[in-house]
Amino acid sequence: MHQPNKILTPVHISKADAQHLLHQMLRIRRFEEKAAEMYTQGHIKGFLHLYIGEEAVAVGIMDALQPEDGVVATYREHGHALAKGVSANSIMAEMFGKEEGCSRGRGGSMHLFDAETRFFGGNAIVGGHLPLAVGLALADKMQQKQVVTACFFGEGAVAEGEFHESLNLAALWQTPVLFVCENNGYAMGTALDLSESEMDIHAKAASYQIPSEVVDGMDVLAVRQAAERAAAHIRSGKGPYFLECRTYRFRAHSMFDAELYRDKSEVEEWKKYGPITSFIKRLKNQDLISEAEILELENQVAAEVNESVKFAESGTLESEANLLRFVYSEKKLVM
Amino acid sequence: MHQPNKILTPVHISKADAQHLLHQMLRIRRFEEKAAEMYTQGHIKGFLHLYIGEEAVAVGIMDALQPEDGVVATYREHGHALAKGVSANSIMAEMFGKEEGCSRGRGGSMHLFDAETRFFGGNAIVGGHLPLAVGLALADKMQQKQVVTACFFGEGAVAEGEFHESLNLAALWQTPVLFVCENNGYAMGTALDLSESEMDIHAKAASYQIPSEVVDGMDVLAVRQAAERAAAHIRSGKGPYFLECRTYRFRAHSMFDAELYRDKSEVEEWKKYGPITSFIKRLKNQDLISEAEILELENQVAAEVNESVKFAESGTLESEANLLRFVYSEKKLVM
Amino acid sequence: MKITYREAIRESIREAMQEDEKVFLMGEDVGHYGGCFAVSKDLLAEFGAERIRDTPLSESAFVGIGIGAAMNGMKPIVEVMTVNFSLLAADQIMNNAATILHMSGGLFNVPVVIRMATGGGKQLAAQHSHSLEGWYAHIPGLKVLTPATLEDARGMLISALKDPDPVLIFENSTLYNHQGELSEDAGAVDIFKAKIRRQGKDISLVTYGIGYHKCVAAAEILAAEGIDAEILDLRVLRPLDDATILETVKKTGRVLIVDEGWKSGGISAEISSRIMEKGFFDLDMPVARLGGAEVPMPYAEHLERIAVPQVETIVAKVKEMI
Amino acid sequence: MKITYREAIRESIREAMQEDEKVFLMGEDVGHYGGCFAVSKDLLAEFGAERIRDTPLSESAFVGIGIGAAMNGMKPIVEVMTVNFSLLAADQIMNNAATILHMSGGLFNVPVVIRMATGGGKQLAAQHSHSLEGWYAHIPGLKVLTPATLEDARGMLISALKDPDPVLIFENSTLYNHQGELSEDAGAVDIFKAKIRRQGKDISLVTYGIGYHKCVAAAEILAAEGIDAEILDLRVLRPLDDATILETVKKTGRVLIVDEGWKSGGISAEISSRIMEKGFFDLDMPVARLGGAEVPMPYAEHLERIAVPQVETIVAKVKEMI
Ligand SMILES: Cc1ncc(C[n+]2csc(CCOP(=O)(O)OP(=O)(O)O)c2C)c(N)n1
Ligand SMILES: Cc1ncc(C[n+]2csc(CCOP(=O)(O)OP(=O)(O)O)c2C)c(N)n1
Ligand SMILES: [Mg+2]
Ligand SMILES: [Mg+2]
Repeated sequence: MHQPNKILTPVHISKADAQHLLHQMLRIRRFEEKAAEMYTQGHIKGFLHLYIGEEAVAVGIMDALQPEDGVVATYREHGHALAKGVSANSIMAEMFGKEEGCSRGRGGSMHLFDAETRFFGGNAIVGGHLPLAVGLALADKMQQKQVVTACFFGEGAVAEGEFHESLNLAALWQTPVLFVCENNGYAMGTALDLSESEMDIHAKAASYQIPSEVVDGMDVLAVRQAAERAAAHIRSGKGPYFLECRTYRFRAHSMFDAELYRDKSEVEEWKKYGPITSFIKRLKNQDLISEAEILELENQVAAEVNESVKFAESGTLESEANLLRFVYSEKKLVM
Repeated sequence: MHQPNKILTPVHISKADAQHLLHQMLRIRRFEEKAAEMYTQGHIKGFLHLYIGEEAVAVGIMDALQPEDGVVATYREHGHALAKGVSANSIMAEMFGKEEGCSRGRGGSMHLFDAETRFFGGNAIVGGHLPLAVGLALADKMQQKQVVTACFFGEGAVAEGEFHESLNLAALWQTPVLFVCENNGYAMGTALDLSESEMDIHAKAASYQIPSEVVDGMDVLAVRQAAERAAAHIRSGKGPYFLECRTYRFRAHSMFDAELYRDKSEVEEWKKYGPITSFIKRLKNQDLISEAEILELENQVAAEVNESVKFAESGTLESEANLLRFVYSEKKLVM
Repeated sequence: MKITYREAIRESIREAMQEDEKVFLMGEDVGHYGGCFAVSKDLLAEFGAERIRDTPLSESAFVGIGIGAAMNGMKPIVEVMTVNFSLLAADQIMNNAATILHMSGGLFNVPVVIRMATGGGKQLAAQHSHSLEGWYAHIPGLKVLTPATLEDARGMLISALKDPDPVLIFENSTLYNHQGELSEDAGAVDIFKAKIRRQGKDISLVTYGIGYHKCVAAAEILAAEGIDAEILDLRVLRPLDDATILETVKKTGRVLIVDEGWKSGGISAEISSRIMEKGFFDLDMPVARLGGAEVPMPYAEHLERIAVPQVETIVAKVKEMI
Repeated sequence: MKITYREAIRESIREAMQEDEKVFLMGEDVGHYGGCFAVSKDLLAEFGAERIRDTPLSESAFVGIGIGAAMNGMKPIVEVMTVNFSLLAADQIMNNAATILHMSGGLFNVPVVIRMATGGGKQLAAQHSHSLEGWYAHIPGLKVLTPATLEDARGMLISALKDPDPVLIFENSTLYNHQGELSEDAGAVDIFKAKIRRQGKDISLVTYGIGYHKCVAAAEILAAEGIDAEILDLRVLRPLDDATILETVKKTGRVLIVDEGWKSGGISAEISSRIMEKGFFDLDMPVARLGGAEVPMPYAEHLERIAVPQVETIVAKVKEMI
């Protein structure tokens, strides 16, 4: 199991930039804390997988992407959706099962979709979205678009055959995919050493001739820098790129997990070096943020999050008469 | 595409050993030539995939195995079955669709099975038998048996997800599997450079922490030596081993192949360095065999092959009343 | 002994493993996590990591490994976490487990047991909620079991492990918490026969798994209104027990099949057409089916609810039929 | 114009690719080899390797790539060589192609066309010979087409490419060499309706694909004996065209469904039960089914032959029914 990085390196960015990144991470953190609360109160049901502890990955990667770039993610995708620009309102409403939800209440927490921000969904089959990502990217390439498709997945997905097939094809066909492995050390309760004979995940990319890096996934700046390198490589037409972001999940796998497989102390240790905690420390070390500014950000975020709950509460339940909608398309494609 | 090795290195084996290896290769070659003839005459139907040109691989590997070792192979498995000890009679009868066939005429050319020689079948789903091999080996390991399961597959199978999942699990659980990749450069009409981003197949094994070698698959001695090293490693409890045997298929993929994807000249070039041709040259160089001895072997082989045709011809067609047999077991397992 | 459906399965696994060292359990999170649905909780401590074997996310490989191990002397119980994930192993299930005995002309049988959680009802949406047991029942070479009761949850696993051929067991995930009495010495059960679990004379409700429990509730409501429903629990979806089905048809002349799989091409279609073929002249009216709506499962609670038959839908349909 | 079924498909692909640069063909050996069944022969030379895209042996990935590309502006035709190999992509087909429109609340449709060769008859044994089209027809979100004629072989592909949703096309491999007349301007065809291709008054033969041709031969033999069979070619297995099915039931009152898939849980079961539900009172006798024997396909010619309905079995069954 990888260990948290405890060294707080200096930050070389503007104040505005710093606050922007912090803001994005806080949005995700507070939104999910609220989602957990809503779950406990019974407003959200099904599976709810929290990203808490891993925010630096989604924020760092998205910050290196353009609006026209596509994203495809897992069932643990609130953070990615928020960072890509899907509104908190529509996500919360989705989890409340309301028609105003980004997937009209059909998808729930695991299946957030948004066409406008090119968010091609949370997918709940581990590894099942990797082929989709290669296909999305192939379509862009065949249409001569210079865009990137970022594909997020956990280290658990690496054992799936679809991982292997997708990496090979992405490399063989030089499709513009950014593979982002969010290595949080566990797939549900299965630690990496129980699932991979070769535990150095980013090294696997080499066996497909895909350039790769291992990144401190708790450091939003490190993630963003790596993502910028990756995106530049991909946009230049050189094919896919692979980032292994080493991170840690602070919460249970989902709301149904007794966490028998890891020590509380391990979690506590990681929390000390969490992506938000250490980023704030670094910013403070360099006077890039004050307590008052943090408070201001927290207030902004709280307002957004509370608003999302109101929005979700006041949303409508789709009529039961519509049960069979969206099985087949309602309008024919324009040919 | 790999090239034939043109250097005839000296042979350091006994005359008996040399003749034994040559005999085995000739058995396969002549058996398959006869099978092709029988196919043309309409006695054999369905798919018939010839191993001609690749005999050194099966013979070299099997010679390093023990009777209690298991084998699982592809649809191109006449050679493996013969080398493992399945009788020519029962194989020919199988392809004739007779009850006396090794699989009672239910399997045909692609599905030869034999319990006595622990031949766990030809499998016609590319890559589909790799998990079986790991399972067979796991069973041996859990039962504390010191045996090897050899699993043969083409380089085309490397792209399948099942390849990846199986190698990982074999390594993770240290199961006694000998993976033998028969790299003949083509998967049907798809050359390796159209199917793998990383064309060095044996190097892929490293990404699973599996020791591997690349072997001249046209050289029966090189194959056997590598297989002996591999088997020793596996029997010592150190887990799986991977051999990439570079070889070439002289015939069409199956009897239905127009061979549009490769030049005749490429085939002719390879034939000059075929496993039987060059082995004979080497033996002759060192006076390990004479023309008369070769003729004697050929006669033996011809007798065996002709006998197999007679056996198959005189076999019986299973009664139509038995159509539904072997869907479920007839006798209950002894508990 | 008061026990849950989950515990009944766990005890069955435990005893099988104690009795026979060739039995082992393999699947995602069966060990350290304690089982996604806690079925295998505490078994790792008792039997160790070799026999309670956590697998990586590699459905095709570990199902195939189960098949291979079964061909070579072991008796693996493979747990596939959720029915939708079994699609990743569909190749192994159909092309290998179901065919190897046949392709080998009877030489190699495959005594593997594959368990999986099936069904909706937990708002897990379109990639976790389907009921594919009827779909798998299309495949010759497999046996398909759907335990509805504690006795069957326990006993079917025992029998499946004694069976020489591949057996798929579908456990409806909403049943794991069901609690009831189970006698201490409950053992192996028949895995070929359907069972009439409630005698009635007015109509036959043919069902299985979670549907059985909904039918029981519906029958009680109907009884209060003077309608006497017979309930046939199919128990085994392949091979289907025609004799018992035809027996109830003969008795009541009215049949409603209740099943949560998508209606078109589900197991209810097969049952209806067998009754057509063999029980037509015993029918007082056409056989009716209540199946899952033809929709990938929606997340929203109110939509998920109406996507499968519920007690009130069953009651209403029966009243319509009588 | 005299043309084969194979050529009809090839011409259809060619024209679609000429007309619309978003259309491309992808699959194992579609390019350099010329297509396993030679359907795409010569297309590589015409369109180049980007659009006639040879794939490695990676069914799950290339089907998934087809889905992803379809979500993002392209119109992929994915060829899966043989129906049994599609099991390796079952996850992509059911969990993604069939569900994404729904899970996304209508945001993303998936206009992918997946073609595959289906059926037995070539002694390819138990891993290459099954007929799974009826099985796939269980899945909501998919459309399932089974062209039996040259016109449909050509036209269904055109229509499928215009369809906004995932379409599976099953081509029976014994049909590729079928030759016949096809008018030069044959174009898109309806992909929602079944078709009564032979009018008759004594019995309805309900079938599709290769079964259609066997029924035609059987009907001719029966005609010579004074039995006038109507033939309904289902054409589309999902959604089923109930109206046309019920029309023929009403007309003849006798129905025999002929289909090469395993009988239990096959498409014939669904049709029989729909007739039970909606056409019961039009029946003069129970609906009968002739399906594939419940056996993984045996290699031996004489056994393979009797494992699926043949002209003589159909004739015999009809005579039994009349
Ligand atoms: C194909 C498949 N198998 C199993 C599951 C059940 N499952 C959901 S998440 C998960 C663990 C995934 O771990 P990882 O990929 O590391 O992602 P993380 O949850 O850690 O972010 C499992 C086993 C699934 N959703 N899909
Ligand atoms: C899963 C699957 N996909 C496709 C096929 C069709 N097919 C049979 S053999 C073959 C090529 C395999 O090539 P390789 O693995 O290199 O073995 P070789 O035939 O060269 O020995 C293909 C595509 C198959 N049998 N199984
Ligand atoms: Mg993880
Ligand atoms: Mg090859």
